Amino acid sequence: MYFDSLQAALAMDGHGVYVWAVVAASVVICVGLLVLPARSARRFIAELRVDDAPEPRAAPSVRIEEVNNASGS
Amino acid sequence: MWTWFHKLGSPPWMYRISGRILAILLPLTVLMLAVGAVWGLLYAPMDFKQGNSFRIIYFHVPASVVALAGYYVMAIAGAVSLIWRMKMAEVAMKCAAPVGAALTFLSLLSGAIWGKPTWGTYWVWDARITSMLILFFLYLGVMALYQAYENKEAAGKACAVLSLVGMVNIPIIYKSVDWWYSLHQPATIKFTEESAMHSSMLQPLLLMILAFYCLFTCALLLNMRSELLRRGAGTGWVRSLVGAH
Amino acid sequence: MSVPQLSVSAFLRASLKRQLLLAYRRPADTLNPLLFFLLVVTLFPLGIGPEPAQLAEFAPGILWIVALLASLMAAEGMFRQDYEDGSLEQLLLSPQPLYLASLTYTAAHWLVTGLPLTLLSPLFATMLQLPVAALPVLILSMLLGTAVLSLVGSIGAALTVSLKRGGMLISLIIVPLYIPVLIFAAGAVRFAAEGFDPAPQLLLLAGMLSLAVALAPFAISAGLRISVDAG
Amino acid sequence: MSSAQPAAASALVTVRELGLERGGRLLLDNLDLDIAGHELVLIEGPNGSGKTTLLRSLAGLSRLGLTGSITRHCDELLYLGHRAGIKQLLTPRENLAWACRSQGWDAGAIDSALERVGLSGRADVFCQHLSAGQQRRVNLARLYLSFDAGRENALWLLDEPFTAIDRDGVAALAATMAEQVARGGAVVLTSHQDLPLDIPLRRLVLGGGA
Repeated sequence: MYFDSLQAALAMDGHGVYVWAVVAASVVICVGLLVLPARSARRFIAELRVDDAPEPRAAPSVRIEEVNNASGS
Repeated sequence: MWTWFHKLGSPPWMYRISGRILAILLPLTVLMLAVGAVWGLLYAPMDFKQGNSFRIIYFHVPASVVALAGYYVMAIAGAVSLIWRMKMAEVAMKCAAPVGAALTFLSLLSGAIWGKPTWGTYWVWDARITSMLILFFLYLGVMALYQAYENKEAAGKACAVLSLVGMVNIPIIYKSVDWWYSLHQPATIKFTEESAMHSSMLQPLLLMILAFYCLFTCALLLNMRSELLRRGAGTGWVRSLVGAH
Repeated sequence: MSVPQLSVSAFLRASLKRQLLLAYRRPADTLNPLLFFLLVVTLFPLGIGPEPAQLAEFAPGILWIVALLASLMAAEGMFRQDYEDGSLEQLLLSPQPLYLASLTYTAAHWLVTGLPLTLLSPLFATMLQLPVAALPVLILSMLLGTAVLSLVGSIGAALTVSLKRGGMLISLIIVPLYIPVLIFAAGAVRFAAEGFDPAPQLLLLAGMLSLAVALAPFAISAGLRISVDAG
Repeated sequence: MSSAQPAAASALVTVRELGLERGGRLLLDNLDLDIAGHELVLIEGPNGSGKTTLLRSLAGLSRLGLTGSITRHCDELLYLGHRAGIKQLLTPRENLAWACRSQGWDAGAIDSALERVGLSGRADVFCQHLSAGQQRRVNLARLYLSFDAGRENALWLLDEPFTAIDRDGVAALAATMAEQVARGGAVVLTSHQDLPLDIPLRRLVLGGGA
């Protein structure tokens, strides 16, 4: 290892606070990027199982009629 | 040959395939990130000019590189969704935006923190960091436009157009910022000058860049899976999936 | 049964004339950007201090930042009127090429906002103590730069016209695209003010203009079709 | 719905397996339709059943939530929607002059078109001073300009054309439509009132999805 002790690795002769701050931020963002979508998917599936019956979508109907005389009167 | 292309468009197929890819890629990504970080932080030699603060490069550069690549991925997905009207490409574009924005934010944050020990101030109008800030605005613009439309299909099309316009502009923005930066501080060294790096410093950096690319891919696929579930709520394949869990 | 002789050029001239006629009949839209420019320019000496030397140093940047904001403010409502009264729909249904028709909107917008800003910029420049030597370059950079601002602004306007709160959003999605214009235009004026040769920046501005003229209408047309459809 | 047969010879509009979804509701599913020249089609149905959406899809204005295909082979397309599509700060003459330039109609016919919608006296008044009904009639004047241009394969898409028109206006419009259909044009319209037309008509009744 480049540093001879744990303390030296933490201190990094003065620059440690900045380096470890960046490391912490990176860990937070990387974990967030991987965990958040997975968690929202799991929560969505859980919600889905609760209201299982999908509300029936009204089936659209189209009728085409040939009418030879339009005016009803 | 075209069946996979059309299959690519069907949510259940995509959901299954992405599941299999993630099963392999996710652990690999975590491993690479861990190894690269430890290697760069603890084993790589110190930079004699900047001291240990240079180790921030192992997070700043990969985040910047992948954030920029992420915008191109988003724009190309947008183009595919506009030209071939592929739903899956639109989902990919929508899901790529937040991941890219997060990495751009990490790049900005690490750049700012790096500025303190190196330049004595948290915000330095360095060419790279300024371009990253503009890239961040481009990402936020696409995400804000997506939220603004009620009809999500229209939102997808509008964002595809905007990200394509952004893609055309990115090289112009980067070049103009470089010219602007060189105008004011011609003498100083560039932040991320990798040229003079010794191989023992460079290898962990390349590993970290690869790791961040895989991270982007995993996050994108995870985001897409969640989006596919949400969009396919009423359909059969989601029902069967829910039953199976 | 006459076959349609669609003369595109006549249609484009008629469209441009129509836009200018509308602008003429609604003068506020022409004056607002100019008043905004004057108003904001007067803020800077109050904020920075009246010393000529200091003002002169910031003048190129100030002039161009305010021009950018004025153009952005004017761009927001470019299609809104036509969108609301349904004439944008009729334009989309017309057999005429939308690529060129959308350019008439942008050209009219530039003639109504960009050109007046360019012509009045020497007045604002003297208020900010800009060296007289830099005035011709200022006018040239405004001529080229405001045209690019109008084209890029039209893209933002087309994409946000159907949205209720489009105002704030258009600045977020468009200002980043304005940055290269700001850098080279303000750079050209500063070079001229300091006695250097501004030609490279002006040529780059001209390059940006030709790129924008060629590509922007594709994005504007696509944006209009999406907005009318989503409305 | 008949299976997707090839497009009829003189079809102005060919609709294949059309599906329309708006606001989360499925308005139409798998509709096949050929509209040829000499045809009058009336789209009926309760409010919100997708009449306007279908008409806008036929015009090509609406593509969101559309599955299947709509292809047009007409020389001229006229769409009169809910919004008048005229500029308030222009006079009826200026508005129609622009429409003529856009569609390639003869501008000389503007006066007769305005006269037929009963606006001959108001040709040079700013549209903002006209009533809503009068503004709709300026829009309707476009139909008469298209009729005078007399192009073959003209497709008229009219959304509630009879609203806010007086009795003899309705009669004149109905007569013009009948003649346009007789000449080989296709007219598709939505309407709540029953049509004062005694020519063969195809009625497209949109049901569900309400």
